[in-house]
Amino acid sequence: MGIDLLTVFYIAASVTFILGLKMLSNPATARRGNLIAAGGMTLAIIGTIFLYKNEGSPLHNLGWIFLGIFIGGLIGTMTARKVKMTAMPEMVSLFNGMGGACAALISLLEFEHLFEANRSEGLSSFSGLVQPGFYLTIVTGVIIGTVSFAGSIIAWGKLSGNVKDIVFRGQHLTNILFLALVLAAAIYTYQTDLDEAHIYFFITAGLAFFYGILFVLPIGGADMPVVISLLNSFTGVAAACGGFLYNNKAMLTGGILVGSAGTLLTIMMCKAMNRSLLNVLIGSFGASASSSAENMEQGSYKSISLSDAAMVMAYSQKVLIVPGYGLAVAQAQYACHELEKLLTEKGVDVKYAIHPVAGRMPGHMNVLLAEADVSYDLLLEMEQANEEFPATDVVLVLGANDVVNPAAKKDPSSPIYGMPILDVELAKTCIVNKRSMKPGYAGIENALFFQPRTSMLFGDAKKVLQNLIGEIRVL
Amino acid sequence: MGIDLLTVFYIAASVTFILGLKMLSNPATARRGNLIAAGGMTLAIIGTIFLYKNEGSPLHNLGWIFLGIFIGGLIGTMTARKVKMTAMPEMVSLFNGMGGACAALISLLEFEHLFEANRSEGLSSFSGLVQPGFYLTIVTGVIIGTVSFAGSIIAWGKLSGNVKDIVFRGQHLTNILFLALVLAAAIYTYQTDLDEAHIYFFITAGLAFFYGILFVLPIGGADMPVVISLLNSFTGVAAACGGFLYNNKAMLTGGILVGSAGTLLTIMMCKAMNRSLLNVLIGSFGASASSSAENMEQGSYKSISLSDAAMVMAYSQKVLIVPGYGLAVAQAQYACHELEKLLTEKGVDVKYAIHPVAGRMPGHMNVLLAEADVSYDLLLEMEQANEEFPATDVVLVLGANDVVNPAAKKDPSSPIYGMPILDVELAKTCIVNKRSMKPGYAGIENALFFQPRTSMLFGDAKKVLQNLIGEIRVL
Amino acid sequence: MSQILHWVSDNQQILYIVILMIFLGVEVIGRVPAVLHTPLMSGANAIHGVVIIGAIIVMGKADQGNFLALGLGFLAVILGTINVVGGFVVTDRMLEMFKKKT
Amino acid sequence: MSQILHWVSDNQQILYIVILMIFLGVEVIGRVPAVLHTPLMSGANAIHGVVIIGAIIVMGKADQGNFLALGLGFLAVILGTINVVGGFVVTDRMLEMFKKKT
Ligand SMILES: NC(=O)c1ccc[n+]([C@@H]2O[C@H](COP(=O)([O-])OP(=O)(O)OC[C@H]3O[C@@H](n4cnc5c(N)ncnc54)[C@H](OP(=O)(O)O)[C@@H]3O)[C@@H](O)[C@H]2O)c1
Ligand SMILES: NC(=O)c1ccc[n+]([C@@H]2O[C@H](COP(=O)([O-])OP(=O)(O)OC[C@H]3O[C@@H](n4cnc5c(N)ncnc54)[C@H](OP(=O)(O)O)[C@@H]3O)[C@@H](O)[C@H]2O)c1
Repeated sequence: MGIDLLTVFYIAASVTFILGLKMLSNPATARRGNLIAAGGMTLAIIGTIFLYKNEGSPLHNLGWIFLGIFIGGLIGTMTARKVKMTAMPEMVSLFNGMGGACAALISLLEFEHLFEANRSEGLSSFSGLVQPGFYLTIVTGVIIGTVSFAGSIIAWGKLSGNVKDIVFRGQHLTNILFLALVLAAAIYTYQTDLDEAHIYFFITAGLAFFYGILFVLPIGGADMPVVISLLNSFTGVAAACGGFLYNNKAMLTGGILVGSAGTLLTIMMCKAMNRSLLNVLIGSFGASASSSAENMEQGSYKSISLSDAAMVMAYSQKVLIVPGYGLAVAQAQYACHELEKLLTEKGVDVKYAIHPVAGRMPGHMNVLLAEADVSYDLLLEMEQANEEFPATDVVLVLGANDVVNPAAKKDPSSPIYGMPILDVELAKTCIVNKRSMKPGYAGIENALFFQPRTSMLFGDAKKVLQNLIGEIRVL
Repeated sequence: MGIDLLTVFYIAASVTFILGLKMLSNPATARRGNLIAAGGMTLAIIGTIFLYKNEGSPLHNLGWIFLGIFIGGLIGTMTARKVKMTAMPEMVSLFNGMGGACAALISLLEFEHLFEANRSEGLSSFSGLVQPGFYLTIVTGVIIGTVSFAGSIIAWGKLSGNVKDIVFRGQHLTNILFLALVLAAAIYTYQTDLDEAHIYFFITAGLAFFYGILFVLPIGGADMPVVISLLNSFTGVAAACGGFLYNNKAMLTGGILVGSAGTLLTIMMCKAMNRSLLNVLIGSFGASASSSAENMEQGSYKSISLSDAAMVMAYSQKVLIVPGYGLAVAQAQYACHELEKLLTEKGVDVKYAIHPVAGRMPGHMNVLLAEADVSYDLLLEMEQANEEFPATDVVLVLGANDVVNPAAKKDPSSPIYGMPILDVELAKTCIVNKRSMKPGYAGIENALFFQPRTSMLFGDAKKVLQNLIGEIRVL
Repeated sequence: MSQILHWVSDNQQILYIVILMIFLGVEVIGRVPAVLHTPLMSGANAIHGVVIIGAIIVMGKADQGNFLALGLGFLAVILGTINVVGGFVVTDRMLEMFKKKT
Repeated sequence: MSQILHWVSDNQQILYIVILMIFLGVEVIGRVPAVLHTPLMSGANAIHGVVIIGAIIVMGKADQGNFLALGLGFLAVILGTINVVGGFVVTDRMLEMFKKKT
C-alpha cells in the first residue's frame, strides 16, 4: 500500500519536472513552473522518507536524515538568498557541484556494498557476482558525478576570480589521455582481483576528479556559463544512474530530463553567442581573435566632454541606454537607474535596450538592472530596440562592446559575424562609455567607435555616471 | 534472439513515429518525415510477421497474411493515387475508418478468444477468469474503434455529398443517452452470465456503431475536417488499446502519440477558424449565424463589367489573387492559372494571397493551386500578403468571403471576430467574384462588398475567369 | 483505492510510457503552421495504422479450423493495410504539392 | 550481439522511458528565449537534485555500526539538499527579478 502510493508520488513528481521545465522556458509562466517542480520534488522526498521500503522494512536513521536535510536546507536557503544577483552563475555552479558530489557518493557507497557482498561470498573478483550492466551504472555514476563536482568547483573559482585560466601546450592531448586513463581504471576494477579492485575503484574516482579539473581549466572564464550548463547536464546523467541503481523512476526521469534539456540549452547558449560548443570547449576563441585585433588599423575617433554629454542628453527627446558587461564590472547599475530617473524628470523619454547576451551570462542585464529596481517596462528587447533606434536622439552605450559591433553584420571574416546586434548606428548620436579603446570579450576592434556620429566618453562607468548626474543637476 | 531483435525493431519504429510527426509539422522536412515514419512502420510490420512468437511458436497462416497485405496495399495505393487532390479529406476519413474497423475487429476476436477460454474452463461469467483491466482494454478497443469507423464513414459521406446534415430537436440529448447505453451494455457484458455476455458484447458493438453515426450526423458538412481529425485521434486510442492487449510497445506508443497529437491538432484547427471544439461538435454555428445575417442591413454595392475588369487588371502593375472556397467549388483553378500566366506575359506582377483556412480544409488552396501547377513561389502567406496589399493595384477575390471579411477585425459581436483575415481593403481596388450576395461559410454579411473601392463581378468563378481571359486576349 | 494504487504500481513503467507519449504528442506538433494541418492529420492517420500489427498477430495465431478468426482476421489485415499504405501514400502526394518547384 | 539484444529486450520499458524522456527534454525547452537561459539552467540544476532520493535511501538502509556509510551518506544528504533547496530558491529569486513590476 505505502510503496504503491510512493509510486504514484514518483509519477506525479516526474510530471511536475516536465511541466516545470516547460513553464520555465516561457517568461509568463517561468516562476510558477519553478514552484511546481519544487512541489513535485518535495512530494518525492517526503514520500521516500516515509514510504520507501528496503527489502520490506522501512528506512531507519530517520533522525540523521532529517538533520542532514535541515542542515542542507539551511545552507542552501541562506546562500541562495544572500548571493548577489550578479554572482548567480557561480552559485548555480556550486549547487551543481554539490549535486554531482552527492551522486558520486551514492555510487561509491553502493560500490562498498557490493564489495562487502562479494567478499562475504568469498568471490575473488567483481565479475563473479555483479552484472556488467549494474557495475557500469555504478562506475558511470561515480565518474560523471566526480567530473561534474570537480569541474563545477573550478568553474566557480574562475567566475569568482580565485582560479586563473591556465593554458599550456598539448593540453587537449593531456586531457584526452587522462580520460582514457579513467576509463582504463574503471574497466580494470571490474576484472581484477577483489581487493585490488577496491583500491582501483578509488583510483578511478581520483582520476575522474583530476579530469574534471583539467577539463575546465583551459576554458576562458567568460565562457563559464556555457560550461556550467554542460556540467549541469552531466549531473543530470549522474542522477539518472542513481535512478537505474535503485530502479527509481523519479530519479531516472528527472536525471534524463535534465541531461537532455541541459545539453540542448548548452548548445543554444553557444548559438546565441554565434559559436559552436566545440569552439567553447577548446577555448581558443579569445586567444586567436585578440591577436587579430592588434592587426586591425585604428581609425580616428572623437571624445566628448562630460558637460557636453550631459547637455546633449538633457536636451534630447529620446534616450536609449545600452548596458553591457562594463556596467556589471563597475557595479554601476544604481548610478544608471539614478541617471534614468533624473532624465525622465526632465521630460526625456529614457529606455534600456537589452541584448540577450550582453554581459557574461544570458539575462545578465535584466538581473543587473532589476537589482537596481529599474522598471521592467523600460527594458526593450533587441528586436523592439532595433525598431526604435531610428527615432532615438541619443544612444548611451555603457560598457557594452561586442553587442553593438557592426562587424557582426558587415564583416564575414569576423568571429562574431552573424550574431544579431543592437543597431545603435541608426540613432542620431551615440555616446560610448568605456575605460579605453581596448576590445571586449571577443577581442576584436569595433568600427562603431570610429564613426562620425559616435563620441567616446572614457572612464569607469560608475564614476562617469555619477559625474553626469552631477552635471545634469546643475544645468 | 529473434524476439529480442523484434523489440529493437519496435523501439526503432516508435522513434521514427515521433521523429516523423515532428518533421511533418515543419514545411521543410514534412515529406521526409512521412517517409521516415513509413520506413519505421515497414520495419515493424515485417519484423512482426517473421519474428513474432506466440507462446514460443512463430506465426502461421503467413500465406493469408501476405495475401491480405497485398490486397490492402493494392487498394490503398490505388485509391490514394487516383483520388483528386480536393477530395483528400474524404480519403483520409475513409482510411481512418479502416483503421478503426481494424482495431475493433482485433478486440472482437480477442473477446471471442476469451469467451472460448472461459467456456472451456466451465466458468459462468467473465469476471471469473478475466481481469477487469484486460476486459476494459478489449471493450474500449471495440467501442472506440467502432465509433471511429462509423463516424468516419458518415464524415466521408457528407464530404462526398452522399449524406445530408440531419438535425432534429433533442439530438444532443439522444446522443448522450446513446452513449450511456453503450457504456451500460459494456458493463453488463462483464458481469452477466457467460452466454448472455456473448450476445451483449455484440450489442455493445452495435450500439457503438449507431452512436458513431449519431455523433457525426448533426455536425455541419464544412466542419468535417475537424471531425475527421478528432476521429483520427480516437483511432489512435483504439490502436493503443491493441498495444495494451498484446503488450506491444510499437502499437502502444504509435497509438498514444496519434491520440495525443491528434487531439491537439483538432483544437488547433478549431482555433485557426476562431472557434471552440465544443462549438464545432454541437454544430450550431452555421445555423444561428445565418439567421443573424438576414437581419443585417444591405448597403449598396456596385458591379463591374467583364470588359472593365479585364481592362483594369491588364493595365495595372501588381495584382493579388485571393482564392477561396468558391474557386474550389467551381473547379476554376486551371482557369485561374491561365489568367495568371496571361497577365504575367503582359508584364503584370501577379501573385496569390493564401489564407490558411480558406476553403474547407487547412491548406485547401495550396493543394488546389498546386494541382493546376501554379508555382509555389507565387503563393504568399497571410502575413506577407498583408504587407503587400498597400502596394497592390488590384485584388481579385475569387470565391472567397469569410477570409476577407473586415468584421473579423472590427465587429466584436461577429462570430468570426478575432480570426486573422486578409486585409484586401488596403489595396487600391478590389474586384470580388462570387455568384450572388449570399454569405459564405460563417453565414454572415460582408461589409467589404459595400465599400467604395470594391466592385462585384457576379458569376460562376470558372466561367468568369474564362471570359476574363477572352477579354484580355483581345485587348 | 488500494487496489488501484497497486495496479498503478504494478504497471508504472507502462504508465510512464503512456504519460510521456502524451506529452510528446503535444510538444512535437505544437509549432505546426495552419497550412500543414491536413498533411499532418493524414500522416498521423497513417501512423495509427500500426494497429495492423495486432491484426497480423490475431491472424497468425488463429487455428486452421477457426473460420471466424481467419475470416475476420483476414479482413482486419486488409483494412489495416489500407489504412497504413493509403495513409502514407496520400500524405506523400499532398506534401509533394506543397513542395517548392525549382 | 545476441546478449545485447537480449538485454535490450529485457529492459525495453526502461529504454522506452529513457528515449522518450530524451525527446521530451529537447522538445520542452526548444522555444526558450535567450534571456531565460540562466534561470532555466538554474531550474534544471535544481531538478537533478532529485538525486537526494538516492542519498536518503543509502542513508536509510545503512547499518548502525557502518560509520563509513553513515558518514558519507549523511554528507550526501546534506549536499543533495543544498542542490535542491538552493537551486529552487535561487531560481525563484532570479525569476522575481524578471517579473513585471506592476
Ligand atoms: N551573456 C552571455 O551569456 C555570455 C557568456 C559568455 C560570453 N559572452 C560574450 O560576452 C560579450 C558581451 O558583450 P558586451 O558588449 O556586453 O561586453 P564586451 O564586448 O565584453 O565589452 C565590455 C566592454 O566594457 C568595457 N568595460 C570594462 N570595465 C568597464 C568599466 N569599469 N567601466 C566602463 N567600461 C568598462 C570594456 O572596455 P574597456 O576595457 O575599454 O573599459 C569592454 O570593451 C559578447 O561577445 C558575448 O558573446 C556572453
Ligand atoms: N480551411 C478549413 O480548414 C476550414 C474548415 C471548415 C470551415 N472553414 C471555414 O470556411 C471559410 C472559408 O472562407 P472562404 O472565404 O474560403 O469561403 P466562404 O467564406 O465559405 O465563402 C465562399 C464564397 O464563395 C462563393 N462561391 C460559391 N460557389 C462559387 C462559384 N461556383 N463561383 C464563384 N463563387 C462561388 C460563395 O458565394 P456565392 O454563393 O454568392 O457564390 C461564398 O460566399 C471560413 O469561414 C473558415 O473558417 C475552413
